[in-house]
Amino acid sequence: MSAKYLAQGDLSAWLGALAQGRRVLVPVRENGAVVFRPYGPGTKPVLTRQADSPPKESVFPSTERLMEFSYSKDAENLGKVALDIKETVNAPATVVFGGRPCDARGFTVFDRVYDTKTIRDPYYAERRASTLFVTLACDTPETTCFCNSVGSSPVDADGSDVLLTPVDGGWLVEAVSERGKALLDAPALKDATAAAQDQAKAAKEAAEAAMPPAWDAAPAAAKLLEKFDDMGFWDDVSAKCISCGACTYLCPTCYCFTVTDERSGMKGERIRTWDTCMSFQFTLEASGHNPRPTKAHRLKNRVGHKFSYYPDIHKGPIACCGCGRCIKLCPVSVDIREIVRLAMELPTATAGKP
Amino acid sequence: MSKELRIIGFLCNWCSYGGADTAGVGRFTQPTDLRIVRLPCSGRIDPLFVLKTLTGGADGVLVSGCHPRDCHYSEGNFYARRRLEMVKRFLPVIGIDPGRFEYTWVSASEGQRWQTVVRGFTEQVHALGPIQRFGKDAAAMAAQLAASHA
Amino acid sequence: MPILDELKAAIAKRLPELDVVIGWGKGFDALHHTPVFITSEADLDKLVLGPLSVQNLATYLTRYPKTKKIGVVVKGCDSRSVVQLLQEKLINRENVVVFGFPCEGVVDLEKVKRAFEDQGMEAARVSEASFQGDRCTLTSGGKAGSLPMADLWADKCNRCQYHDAVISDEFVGQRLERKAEDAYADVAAFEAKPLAERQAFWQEQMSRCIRCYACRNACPLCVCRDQCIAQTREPNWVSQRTGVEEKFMFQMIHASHLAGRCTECGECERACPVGIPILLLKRKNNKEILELFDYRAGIDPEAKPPLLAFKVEEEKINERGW
Amino acid sequence: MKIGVFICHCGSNIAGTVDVAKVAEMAKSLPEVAFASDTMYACSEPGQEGIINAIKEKGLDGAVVASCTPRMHGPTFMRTVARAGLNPYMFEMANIREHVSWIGKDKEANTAKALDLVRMAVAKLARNKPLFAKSFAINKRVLVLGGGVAGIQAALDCADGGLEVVLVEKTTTIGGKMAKLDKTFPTVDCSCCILGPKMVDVAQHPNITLYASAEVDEINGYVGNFQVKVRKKPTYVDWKLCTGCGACLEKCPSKKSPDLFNEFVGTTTAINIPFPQAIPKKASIDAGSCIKFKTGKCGVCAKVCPVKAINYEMEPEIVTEEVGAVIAATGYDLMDWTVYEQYGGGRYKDVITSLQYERLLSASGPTGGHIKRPSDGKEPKTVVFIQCVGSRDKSVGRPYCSGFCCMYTAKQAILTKDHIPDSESYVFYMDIRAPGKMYDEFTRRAMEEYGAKYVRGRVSMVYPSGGRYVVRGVDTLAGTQVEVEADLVVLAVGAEGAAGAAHLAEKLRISYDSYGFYMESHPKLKPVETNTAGVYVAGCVQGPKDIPTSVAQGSAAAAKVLALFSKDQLQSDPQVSSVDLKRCVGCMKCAMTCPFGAIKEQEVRGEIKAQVIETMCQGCGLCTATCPQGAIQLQHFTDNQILAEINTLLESELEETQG
Repeated sequence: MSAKYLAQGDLSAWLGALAQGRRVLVPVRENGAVVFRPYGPGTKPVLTRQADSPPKESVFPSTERLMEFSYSKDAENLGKVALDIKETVNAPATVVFGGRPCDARGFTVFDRVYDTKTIRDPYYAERRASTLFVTLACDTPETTCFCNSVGSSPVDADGSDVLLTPVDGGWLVEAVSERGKALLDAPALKDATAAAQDQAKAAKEAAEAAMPPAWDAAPAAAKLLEKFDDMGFWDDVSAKCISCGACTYLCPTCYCFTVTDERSGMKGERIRTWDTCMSFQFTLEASGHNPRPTKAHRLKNRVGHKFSYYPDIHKGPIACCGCGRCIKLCPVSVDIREIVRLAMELPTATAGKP
Repeated sequence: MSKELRIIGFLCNWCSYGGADTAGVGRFTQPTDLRIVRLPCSGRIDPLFVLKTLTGGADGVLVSGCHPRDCHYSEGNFYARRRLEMVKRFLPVIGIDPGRFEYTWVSASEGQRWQTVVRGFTEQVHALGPIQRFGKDAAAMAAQLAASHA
Repeated sequence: MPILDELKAAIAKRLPELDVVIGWGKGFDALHHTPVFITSEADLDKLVLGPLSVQNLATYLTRYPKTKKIGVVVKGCDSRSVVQLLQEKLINRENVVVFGFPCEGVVDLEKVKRAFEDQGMEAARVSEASFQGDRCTLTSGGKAGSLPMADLWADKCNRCQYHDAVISDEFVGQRLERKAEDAYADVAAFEAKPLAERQAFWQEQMSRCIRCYACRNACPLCVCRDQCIAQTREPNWVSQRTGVEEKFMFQMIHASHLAGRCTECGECERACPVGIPILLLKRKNNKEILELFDYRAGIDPEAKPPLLAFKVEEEKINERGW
Repeated sequence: MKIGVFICHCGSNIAGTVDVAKVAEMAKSLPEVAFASDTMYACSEPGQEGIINAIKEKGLDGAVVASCTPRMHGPTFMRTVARAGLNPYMFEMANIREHVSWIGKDKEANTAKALDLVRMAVAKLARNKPLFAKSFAINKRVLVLGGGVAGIQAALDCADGGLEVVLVEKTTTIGGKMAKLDKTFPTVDCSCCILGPKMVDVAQHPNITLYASAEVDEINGYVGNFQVKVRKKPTYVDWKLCTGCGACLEKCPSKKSPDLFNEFVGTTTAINIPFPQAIPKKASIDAGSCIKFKTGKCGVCAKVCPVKAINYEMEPEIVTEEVGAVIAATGYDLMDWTVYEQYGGGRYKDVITSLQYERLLSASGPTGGHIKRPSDGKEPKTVVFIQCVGSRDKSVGRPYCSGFCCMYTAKQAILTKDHIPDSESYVFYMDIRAPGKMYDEFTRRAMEEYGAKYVRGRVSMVYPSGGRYVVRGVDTLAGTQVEVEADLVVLAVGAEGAAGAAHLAEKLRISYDSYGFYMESHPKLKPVETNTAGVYVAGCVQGPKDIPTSVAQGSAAAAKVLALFSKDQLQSDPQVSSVDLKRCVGCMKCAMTCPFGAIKEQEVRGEIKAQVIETMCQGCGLCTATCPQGAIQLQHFTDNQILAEINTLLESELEETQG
């Protein structure tokens, strides 16, 4: 199937068509923040900049019910209580529209964990299967963008189903996956002219050129391991961290969760909620002992996991999509790029080590 | 009175709980909406109990303790008075009618006064009707507002 | 001598007796400053000061052991946090050296973002920014634009009554001696809306919350941090669900625990990555604290927080007659 | 956890308006409930046995009893649960009588409410933990406040029982109201003659320390360990030196001082001993009327005093006493009858109170026992007694009966005839209340033997007419208007709590009613206890009483204290606060608000943490409400327990809206 063209004036027509029988999440502005919300008539998508919250909730909700449970008593013997469990999977058909390449690519980091040959998380996998990404290629980078340093680019289609590239008066619309092709069968989309296709090609090249020079993050894997016991280094780079979870919750690749039973009376639910390794509670053990007692330990884990442990387990890919939200939205501007670079550049202190 | 509403009372053990007992002993009939949580002292009441209860769906919250200067623990109700007044004043900003929360002082001997308080507060809450809950009700309202702005 | 140089000199003078001095340095782009931690004279070069020095560095004071000797550079508003911490004995006066300066104000980066967006410029793509006199000039995506600072100051600066630090061991520059009025008009305006609309407002705003607790952790007075009751099961005030009810419960906890303590530095709201206007809740409490007790937090290190005190006869709390 | 639920019928008290069987049935479906039943009287012997058997047979871990108020039978059932082998704190009560069946008429609504209260109790109990009392030492001394007959009796009984007693009296002598009475009913024996020896006993008892002309400034501490600050008001006479010889009284030139003891009938000297039998028999100066204090000149008393006891420079003195128990016996005062404008509102000299009349009758009184009209000193021939002035009168906010007025009015009518045989007495009354041994016989004697004319009806007005007073009332039995011309009108003024009683109650941390009478722990079963452990009441401080009842209460309170002190140590209530050291951040806000100074700093591995001193903690929970981390929790009333109760109620609401 050849590429299509979407005129700016036809955007809402296409969104309207996509929203038939589906949930379509689009970036909208709310009190200054750009977040993904369900599309409805009159919704004005914000396509000029990266959304503040990535579309992570679409596939990985902040709270997800894993199962419902209820207790019932034996009328003859009240002390005898039976437990009834009902699994709950909620996977509505969804299109995430207007995310950036980094947003869609983030889920490829999830896939290696939640949907593999040996381990399949049904909650994740079913939603992943029911969710399509119509991604908007970037033209100009933001000051915090570094996708090109983590093996990607501003026009990377990895993880997306459809890629939109800005051209005169609209977008060039290209299917990336088989599932994406089905979305292109819409009256709002016209066949793309050769000129439009050329323009798009040029735009992509320009976008890649506009990025700041890439630095190679791959050597960081070994360097970070080397610095594992260099707490002086971690104390320094985490000094300004205030231990909130903004970086991890806004990260398109952070996939950690906690599981809790919330019970009221004779029934309850088991829920899975986002968790953050930046929190003291993340590794707090029931005894009161905490193997990551300080923010330095915790920041070490976040950076180490993304740039060292994950690539090590998964043979290469870095668990960072370079979207820069953790830098841009950090209340105190902790800069993961700087930490990784310092880890690679600074000598490792071994003093005190046997 | 119309259908029962959910009114939760936090009472100190020494004065107001006793006052409610005295009202019972005197057979001073009261509306049945109120459910009483017994606490040692009005000073035990974390203002968050009030906020949690109201945002959790209670239609009204009533706190009653010993009269000022008459606290079984000397000073508990003095602190409570400041904290509870602050809660009452805080409610409007989160969209809850301050009339859904009252705090007052009833001594163990004031059975009749307790009856008056319960009757008065129950009427007041009924006049306001069922509360709009955070979560479901407010979400519908928010959507409605958003639609009207669009 | 420019204020920054005076500041560097003052810090250099005190540095030998201190473990660290916390100030601001250049951030990741032209529109950001970030906290820097100065431990040697060489670090002094990193120091910057200006309308981008938004963070309240007092929040770091309680993150060190009380025995460490810490220097901290404070804006007027930040200095009130220091006073409040002293008042609550959460830091030792003799172990803290406060560097004050006349603060003209800081910008609200949200305002900067929006104002330049209206000129077709993206603040997130800034390449150059300068703040000269009463104008802010920005270059982004090859375009340059300029805006009056009056449109960009943070709200707290427009109503600031404490431009000069209320407490300082070293004060550099000339005191501004300026004082704006603050009649809590924002609170009054919000409360003029119908009740249901106010509730719906929070419902909508909080639905965006990602529960990252940046608001809490940026707050210089939220000293429980790792032990916050929003995250415990003993006691279990908030469930693990991320519904609006739970997320808003935390905001009520925050507001409630700050009643009579909040100095309105606005860090909670500034830190929020999704722009939820949560300072309003604290301002509401402060308005009532002022009315009831004629009290402002973070002014007098010797005062007692009003909710940790009482009067046998309260002048302004009326007994409700039934 | 396995919880048993027991729903009490309380005969028909609860079952009459609550479907108890239904509540028990529905309780069976509640979480953790392994047994539920209804019982006729849970507190009865078979009721308690039923609970014990269920606990043992079903292996229950805790019990909920839904019956009356926990303030009544909480301790009863805690003992029951303990007898079954459980920790007594593994118990909760749902108050479905005082808070449900007695105040609501709608059976359906009552039943729903009762079930809610049971749900709350179950939810709380599921989070209860066994608690264990600690022992602490006590100070076996007792403070008696008030030296009237009740206080005297209490002090003597305690002292005879071997306790050290501190007796504090605010006036310059003990004796109280009884010392002012001429005779007592129904025996008509001399009041001072029967009280006097007891007063002397107080003075001479080695175990009693008497502070007259003193008041309590401050009381701190708790049962077994109270610290009391006693303020000794200056008498300007050094009582250690004063022999009570009376030389100063004779020479004092200021003879127009108000005579407090004689109820302001006549005047006395500025330096004064109230009456011959006063204990302590020491002089004191009324600075308000003393010429030396007013002008700086005079000083006659200092000159005549043979032992040089006069000290015009005397300052108040604060004495601190440590005691383990307090008996409040501060008595009563007459209500301010001048609100009765229709009786002259205090403007007519010959309209007096019954207590003033006692002083006119008394041989030690200002008239030497001769009845003389205050206005002209003439002997009255017609005396009208008006009863219920400030009693049973809602129009002046005094709806209660003062109880003793009927009797003393009868006594005064009899004494009037004794003193002035040719006199006539009229008594206006509402009802005659004489329910005591020989009491009704006594009032009959007043009418039949002494010819007092009893008129059933209220007096509408009293007005002067030609040196006499017209008393206009109604005779409701005859159905006619009555007018009597009287020489003297005696008002039987009702009692109210003594001046300053409310203030003292606040210091004692006990409840009082709007008339200043103190609240007992239970009106029938704990008449001399209060809700503050270690504080007892005796006599009119709790409500109007006659002498025998006051004396009985004095003895009863003393018995309570003796019983309390029969042990060497007391058990502390384990419902105290406890700190989670892992979570405490050491901000010490808890200590800032603790009213008892029961929280101190401690250092744990280099970090400051709060520590509760368990015997000082009184269990108010203020610290728990103050701690932002919830790291200090009041045991038995933890955040989670209260939240469980709240959530249970909100859940039931939720189900309703969903169902």
